[in-house]
Amino acid sequence: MSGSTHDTAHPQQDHVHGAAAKPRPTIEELKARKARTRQRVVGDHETITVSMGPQHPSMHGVYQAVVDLDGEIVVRTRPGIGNLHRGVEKLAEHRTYHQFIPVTDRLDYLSSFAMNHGYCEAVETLMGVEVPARARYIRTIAHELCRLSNHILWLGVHIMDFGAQTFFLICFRDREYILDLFEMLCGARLTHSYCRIGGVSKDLPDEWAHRCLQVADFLPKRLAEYERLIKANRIFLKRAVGIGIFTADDCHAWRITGPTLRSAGVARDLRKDEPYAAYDEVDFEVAVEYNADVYDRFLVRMKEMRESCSIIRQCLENTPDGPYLADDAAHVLPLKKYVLRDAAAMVQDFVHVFKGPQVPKGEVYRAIEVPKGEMGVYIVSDGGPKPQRLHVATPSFYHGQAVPPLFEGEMIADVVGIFGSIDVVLGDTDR
Amino acid sequence: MGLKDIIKKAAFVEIIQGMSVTGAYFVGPKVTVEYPKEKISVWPRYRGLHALLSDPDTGRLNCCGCHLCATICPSQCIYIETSEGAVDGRKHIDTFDIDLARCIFCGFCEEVCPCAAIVMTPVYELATYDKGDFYLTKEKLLANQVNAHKELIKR
Amino acid sequence: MSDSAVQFFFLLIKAILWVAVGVGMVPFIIYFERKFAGFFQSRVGPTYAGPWGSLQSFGDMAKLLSKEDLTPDTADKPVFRLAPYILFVPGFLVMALVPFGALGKDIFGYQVDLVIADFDAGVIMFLALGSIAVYGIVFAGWASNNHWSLLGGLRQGAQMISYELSMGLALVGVILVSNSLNFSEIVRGQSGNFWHWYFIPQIVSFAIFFVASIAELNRAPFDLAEAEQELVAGHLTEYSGMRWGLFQFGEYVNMVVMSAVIATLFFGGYKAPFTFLEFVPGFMWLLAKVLFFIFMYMWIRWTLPRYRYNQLMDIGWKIFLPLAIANLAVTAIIVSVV
Amino acid sequence: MKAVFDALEGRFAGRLLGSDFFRGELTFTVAPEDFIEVATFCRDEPSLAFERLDCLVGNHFPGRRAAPFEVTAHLTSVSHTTRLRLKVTLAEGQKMPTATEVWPSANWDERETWEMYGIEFEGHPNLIRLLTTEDFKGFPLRKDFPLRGTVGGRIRTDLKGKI
Repeated sequence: MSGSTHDTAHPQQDHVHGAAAKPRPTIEELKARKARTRQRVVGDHETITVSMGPQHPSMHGVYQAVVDLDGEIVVRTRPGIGNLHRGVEKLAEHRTYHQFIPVTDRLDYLSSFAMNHGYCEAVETLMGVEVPARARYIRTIAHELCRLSNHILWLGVHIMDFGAQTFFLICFRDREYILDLFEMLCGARLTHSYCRIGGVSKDLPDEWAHRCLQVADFLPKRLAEYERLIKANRIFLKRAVGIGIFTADDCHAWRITGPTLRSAGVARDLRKDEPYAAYDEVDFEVAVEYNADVYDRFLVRMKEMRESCSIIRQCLENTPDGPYLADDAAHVLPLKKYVLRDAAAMVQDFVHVFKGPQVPKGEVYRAIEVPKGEMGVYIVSDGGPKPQRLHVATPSFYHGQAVPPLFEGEMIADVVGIFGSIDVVLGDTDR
Repeated sequence: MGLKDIIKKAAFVEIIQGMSVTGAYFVGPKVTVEYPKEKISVWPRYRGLHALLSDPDTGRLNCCGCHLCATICPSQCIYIETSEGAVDGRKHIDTFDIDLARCIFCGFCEEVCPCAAIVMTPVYELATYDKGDFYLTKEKLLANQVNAHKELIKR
Repeated sequence: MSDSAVQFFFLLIKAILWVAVGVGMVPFIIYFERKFAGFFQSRVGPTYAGPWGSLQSFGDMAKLLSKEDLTPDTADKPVFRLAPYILFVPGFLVMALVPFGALGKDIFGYQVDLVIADFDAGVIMFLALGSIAVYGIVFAGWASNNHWSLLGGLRQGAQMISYELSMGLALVGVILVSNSLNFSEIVRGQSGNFWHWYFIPQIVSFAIFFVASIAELNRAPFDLAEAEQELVAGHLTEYSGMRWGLFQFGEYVNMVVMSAVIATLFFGGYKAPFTFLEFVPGFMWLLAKVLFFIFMYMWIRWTLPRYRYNQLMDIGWKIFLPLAIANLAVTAIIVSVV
Repeated sequence: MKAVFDALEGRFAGRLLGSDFFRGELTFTVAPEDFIEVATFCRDEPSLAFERLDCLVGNHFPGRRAAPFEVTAHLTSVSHTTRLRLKVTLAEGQKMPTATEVWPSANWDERETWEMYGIEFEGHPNLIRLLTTEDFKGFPLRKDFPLRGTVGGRIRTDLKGKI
């Protein structure tokens, strides 16, 4: 299904605007291109050192890249992180499984539902909780909305890195529609805390499905507008095509996942490869491009956004009725409406809050496809109500690490573009 | 590059296309909400400032002093002190303080509360000049119940 | 009153008026830039200061004046302080060359030239002054003693060198057609309806000149020296308060002047687009054209991303320079044959 | 999963210290000195092809006296969509060979594991603190490290020119 890629036939690429389908390069060609860039830094260089970040206006968050420049060419990069380190893993060891959910919001605060979801999937795997069908569909919808909002924000910031400031604001304008949906759904716009172990915390409100459908129908039009604005623009093409090449082998070696990996021609998408939630019940295509450069990462994300809209539409049509939280007294925090009426549920509530859920001994590693890449959650349980060890292998951590080979031999002006294209959020990096 | 492409490039086709988009925004409707003058209304589920509910008939606090909210709170921002000995056999809530500076508005307190006492209201204007204002006492929380959503009170 | 005394008196009035209009326009252009930036992004822009926020620039000015003026300890202080002035003085000097009405116009019975300096080598003067302005930015970049500023200054220097050339060569086409280096003469050559203006025979020149003027004005998509996303603020990184304000001011003055020059060279200057519209004073037409080009600059700035440094040089040397030379050759042949 | 189990059992029969299967996930325990060999085999053997190291984490079990530390590597095969967990247990002060030669992405993981647990990785190119400040004392993810408190974090002026 996935993996080896450069040999599988791929359908004629559907370019809405702009140039016709580009010829697909072989992996050797890509490597040669990358080698040409690296060639620039061979030998001795007289350099000046500048510090991009943590206060640089275009560094995404408090990332620091100390860059040695020969003229405008980057010779060496020394990345530095940790300015946003909050010790999430230590916190997890002192919180019950339920209490940790709001903390996961703060990992990647631009796609916090995805973080909730990844954590809950891992905990459910550990506990063996069966999630009801309705909850799985709601999770899928919310996750795709989250992906849309993340990618739209990414797009705005990324194009702004190239100097087009209008893009940033129009992307923010359209992200509002999705945030409004989230606000209606769970009461928060940014830190959702919507997922629960065994389902979701609230059912879809009235009218929500209708509004969500409207957004899913309306966003592709906006995407077409974005593409009219930027996709064929000669300046953007010049700035993006052939820049920041990272081949599939490099991506694996540096654990680069998500759209960046897919832009290198690897059809790896955990939604297909290790389906979770309702992804095995919806029909969607994995967006793949083959040039492994900044422009193809843009194309991959544009395609993904369209796919997300289609997934949302399918899920809204097929959402089954039924409970949205598993009926599992040992592991699930009961719903408020039952707590208020039912003595057993109230006891369950007290037990879960004061004692925590009953968890088997063991360890699980569960990875899901969050908007930025693959997020893995590793939980070691010693049978207590709190994890013995919890590690979140967030995509941005590894993306931030791969910066030196990505920047090598590129120009200082492209550094921001490349850094934007791999989509790093510092809350995700520093944890 | 064919002749067509060269002509397209020389005529700045794609740049004019892009400028037509911004040009359409120029004349089109604006999306700005001029915040202090006009305010957006939030959805009923909005997780804003907390409120403590009391019984509309008797005026008695709904809270039963079970400490569930204080225990589940991931940022440990709720402080409750209770004492026994009220006339009707219920615990008396001496203090019920929420430190907003610590609160992360996750809504867990509302979710676990077994007697529908603590709710979150759609009040979102929390900025203040004095840090002390972030420390909400029982009286302040009770006073905020007028902002609570009607359905929550009925429940 | 003797004629020369009257002419001197008029010269004073013209100089003061022209400068006053130019300078007086700048706060409003800055206001419109911000307002239009809002409109292009489907926002409303500034709304608070004055009606529709129109006094925003004056508020900014008050803020900038009251801010502390920092000079870095390691900066080359005299040069650091000098740099903003170098940027905007040439702009004012070019203003003197741009005619805003016919020569020898009859006002109160006196023959008055509606241009401050009817200078025969006006175009040369304009190019020379344009190249001086870049020193402001290069000095600022050097004197700040900051890596970002230095890179910005270097970029601006290189950019200016590569664009001055094609700009000058593009202008030669106009000079050939009009047979003069004098701005007033060039405008007179465009008499008649709008199809007599030089932007039609010299469309290639116009395109090159317009793009090069964006680069010369240091605006997006060629604002490489400032390049917020790459170089923090380029040559402006260490500037604060009103000294920074002077840079901004200089850039907008240059924008007014450059728009006036484009209008004069390619769009008939103070001439009306149709002869029957000539009852409207020439000054108004010039102003309208200037505003139109300023609007175009804004539209472009708020739409397009930025070029990379080496790509900009590529365009300057590999596309515009050959194109300008080809245009020059074609124009020369046509002019000599016809 | 079965294929992975068989391949590893076949190759390293005597040297695998143990295996575990829980919730569909396979875990092998290996000795620290064998870790690099097993990891390289997992990466290079075409039938396994674990191209990617998903994460490398440390763990601390104060209850286990002899070998309280544990380093766990999660391997992922993109082409076969399989996962494998390799586990190494270490005594206090025992060194672990670095995996940066096998997967470059192990670099920051190992730095993090070192700063959080004090597990030293032999041959690591740049084993310095990653997430905490340079003057941080102690290993914060060890179980005996308190949750609250202040360590380090003062603004450094003596590092000028060194970073």
